[in-house]
Amino acid sequence: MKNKRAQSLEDAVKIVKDGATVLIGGFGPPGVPEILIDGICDNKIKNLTIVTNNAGTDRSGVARLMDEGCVSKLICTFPWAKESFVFKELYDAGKLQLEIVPQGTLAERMRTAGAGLGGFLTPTAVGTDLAEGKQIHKVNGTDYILELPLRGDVALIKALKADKRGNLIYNKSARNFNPIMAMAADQTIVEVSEEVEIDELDPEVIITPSVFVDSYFVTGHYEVGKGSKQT
Amino acid sequence: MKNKRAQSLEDAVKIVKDGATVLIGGFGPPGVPEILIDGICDNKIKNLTIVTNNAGTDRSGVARLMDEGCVSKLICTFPWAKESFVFKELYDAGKLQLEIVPQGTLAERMRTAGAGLGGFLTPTAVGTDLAEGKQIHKVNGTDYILELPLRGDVALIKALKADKRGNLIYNKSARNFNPIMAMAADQTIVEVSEEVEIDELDPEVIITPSVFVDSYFVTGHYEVGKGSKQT
Amino acid sequence: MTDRKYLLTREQIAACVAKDLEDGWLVNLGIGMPTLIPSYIPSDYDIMFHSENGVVGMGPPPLPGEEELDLISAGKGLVTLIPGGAYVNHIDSFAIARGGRLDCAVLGAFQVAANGDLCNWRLPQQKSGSVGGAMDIAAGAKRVYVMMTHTTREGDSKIISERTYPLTAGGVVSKVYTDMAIISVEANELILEAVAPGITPEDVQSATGAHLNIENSQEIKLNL
Amino acid sequence: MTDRKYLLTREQIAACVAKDLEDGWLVNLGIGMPTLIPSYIPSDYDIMFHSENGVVGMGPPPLPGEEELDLISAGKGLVTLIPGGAYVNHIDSFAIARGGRLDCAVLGAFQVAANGDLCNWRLPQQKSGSVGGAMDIAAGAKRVYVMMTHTTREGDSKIISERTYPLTAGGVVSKVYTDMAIISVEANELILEAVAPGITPEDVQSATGAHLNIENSQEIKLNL
Repeated sequence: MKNKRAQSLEDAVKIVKDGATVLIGGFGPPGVPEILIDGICDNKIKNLTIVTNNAGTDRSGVARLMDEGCVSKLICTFPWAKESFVFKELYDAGKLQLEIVPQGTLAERMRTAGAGLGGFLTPTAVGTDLAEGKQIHKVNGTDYILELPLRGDVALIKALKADKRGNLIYNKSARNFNPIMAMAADQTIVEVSEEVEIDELDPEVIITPSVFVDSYFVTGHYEVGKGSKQT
Repeated sequence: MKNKRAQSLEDAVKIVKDGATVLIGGFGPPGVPEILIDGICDNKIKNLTIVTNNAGTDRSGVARLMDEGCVSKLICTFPWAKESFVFKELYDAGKLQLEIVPQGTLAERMRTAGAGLGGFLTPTAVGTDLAEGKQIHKVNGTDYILELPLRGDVALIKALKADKRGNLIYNKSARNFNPIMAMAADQTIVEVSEEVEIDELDPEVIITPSVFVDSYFVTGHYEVGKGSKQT
Repeated sequence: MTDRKYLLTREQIAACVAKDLEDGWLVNLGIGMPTLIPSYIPSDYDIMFHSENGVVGMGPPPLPGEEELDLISAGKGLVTLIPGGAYVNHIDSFAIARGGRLDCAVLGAFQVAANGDLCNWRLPQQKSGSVGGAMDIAAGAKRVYVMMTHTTREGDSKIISERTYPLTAGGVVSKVYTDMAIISVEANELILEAVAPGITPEDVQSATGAHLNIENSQEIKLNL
Repeated sequence: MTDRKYLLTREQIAACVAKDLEDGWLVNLGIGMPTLIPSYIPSDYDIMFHSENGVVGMGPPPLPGEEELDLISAGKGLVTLIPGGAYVNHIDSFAIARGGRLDCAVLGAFQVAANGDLCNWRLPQQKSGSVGGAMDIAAGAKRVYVMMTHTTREGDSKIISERTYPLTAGGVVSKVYTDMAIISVEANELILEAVAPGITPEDVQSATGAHLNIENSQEIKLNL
């Protein structure tokens, strides 16, 4: 059996190269693979296109990645939040490209890529600025936007546990985009707190089957993003 | 809290009316809600369009439904199997319309309906007889077929357990189409062997959340389809 | 401008919305003002709250000592899960939102037009906005209720004949709850359903940038 | 027609395919002949089998007394789950199949054309066919290997210049394993890789309805 466990953080993130499109899990702090992100920062990777829901919290996680100059473009749903001040500084200074995608459409575009489909028709955003330049198709008298697949070179995701084959389970609302992104990239790297034996995860409760996981890095402890609030 | 538990089999299936489009879970015998189907047979419902993977096994389940003259059209993926002799008799006698859909496309068409989308582009069946009459769209130089949503008036599905809110878990490969069909119909009726208290299913392992379940009928025992083979 | 002392508080508006949510509904609450609603739901009602980040059956904030940092709302505050709730991934969460499973979504807004157009994701002077799940939820919910102040801080009406702000979803709003009134959006007109105590239907009309049918308006009954 | 005593058995063909499956692959096996393959995989290899009905990590048939009626293969026989296997729904199962996660699919066929066209779901004289997951799997797998007899019972070649049967997926087959030979489908030609013992490359060419490049063909080494 292939050993998917990365021997070091450096080892885990070394396939992330300059210019890559990187899907990063999380919604707010839960589910953001902050340790993997730190590894990329340490490698001084440049010119990444990052696909993730938020634009970072405080100066950690995705915010750190931008702060250290690793990111040239951000594809996200909700960039303007108080805690995303690093993004705001860079965007206002013209140092970051931004593409806003509705949240359901963002998730569906990645799933479409993962499922080998060519696109989908959605009622979301019809008639809005976010439909500009997109094809409209009428089905049974209703207008839909044709949305195209969004694939990553790499997905960085966070899970609660991995078994030694690479099957994953998640924790509460930290699940969010992670299982979808796992399907939608050429290489999926997972940050997990714990590795368990191959029989310890019930096959009925596995959320991400091992076939979507290329490697995982075991942190030894589960930590929610440093930006988590208690309110 | 709404009580979704049907008080009788008759009560469970009474919303299935003549002429309805009915999604029926299962792949081979596992996951076929045979008891709900028996209830529909007993009600002498006519003219149903049935969407299900197989064309019935022996004379039970979907085969019984056809045998009793309840079905006018079958949408499925794999009708020609030895055990589907009831279907063959009726089809050869011109008593049944048939629409063949590739299996991944069938699943995806139902999910598309459940997800409120208008269609999807698939590479499956491009250039084949099953693409006849369908629109072709080119995306990045590749041809895809535009497939449209497939929605049921009713979904009849089978699960292992329901909690009192209607959350579901399944058993092994009896999961198959059931969670997808649960999302894709105006009314979803579930056949379950056991009802458990509202706290007994871990929220991390629920496969179908209660919001997709309209009612469930508790059989008191879990039985795989009568057509199951031991080989 | 109307005397501010007669305007409803945010809590009073929330209570008005809560009164119109029906037992058994699945409801999505937008960030901001709508998050006040759960406190005003009758305790014998079973209303489930959906949070776009994959929480089906979102409960109130945790008690001290019971915080779970991985369980948050769309607004990123810590929450709980009710008994019988479930976690889903983003695809299934938006299948719920887009697929017509939400009986109601209560959202904030910058503008609502007489035809039900909703504008709540970007101000015209901004280079960009934060759409989040608003466009999906607004397009997919069975009913979209809006909860907002009746006018901007500058006194401009947020309810107008035709929208001037960037669109979130077209023709989706069916009811608007403001600090002055409750207004239904019908196919051909805006109906003034009820007005805050101390405010007249004419006051509401004059603070509104679209024609209102004020014939049958009631006074809002406040219990708080 | 070739002397039948030199034709490979179904088991021998299965052993030939098994030899070409690589350690670590995720493989989908079609119903019929391909289900013989797992017995010939080296025991120290980790090859996972995917079954379209939502089984990731399908294992061999159960031991007597350990049958689970709810755990079946695509061919509807009872199977088991290997340690570290998982159950998924039909959407995720076909995301695996269509999304390029299958390193290889081994399918039966009625015809394979020189350009890699696969025909395996319906005979031309039939009013209808049983497609199952074949079109999705054939369109999505990284490699499609075909396992079949070289000719029909009537002696017609199943490998031909241009298909005459209804198409399953266009240009997808990369390798064909028959009871006479192993043939690779390259961009511009069919390459005869190996022939069964006792059969000559010329025998294979004469039983084949398309031109073969027979220059470098080997003899198949059989261990059984």
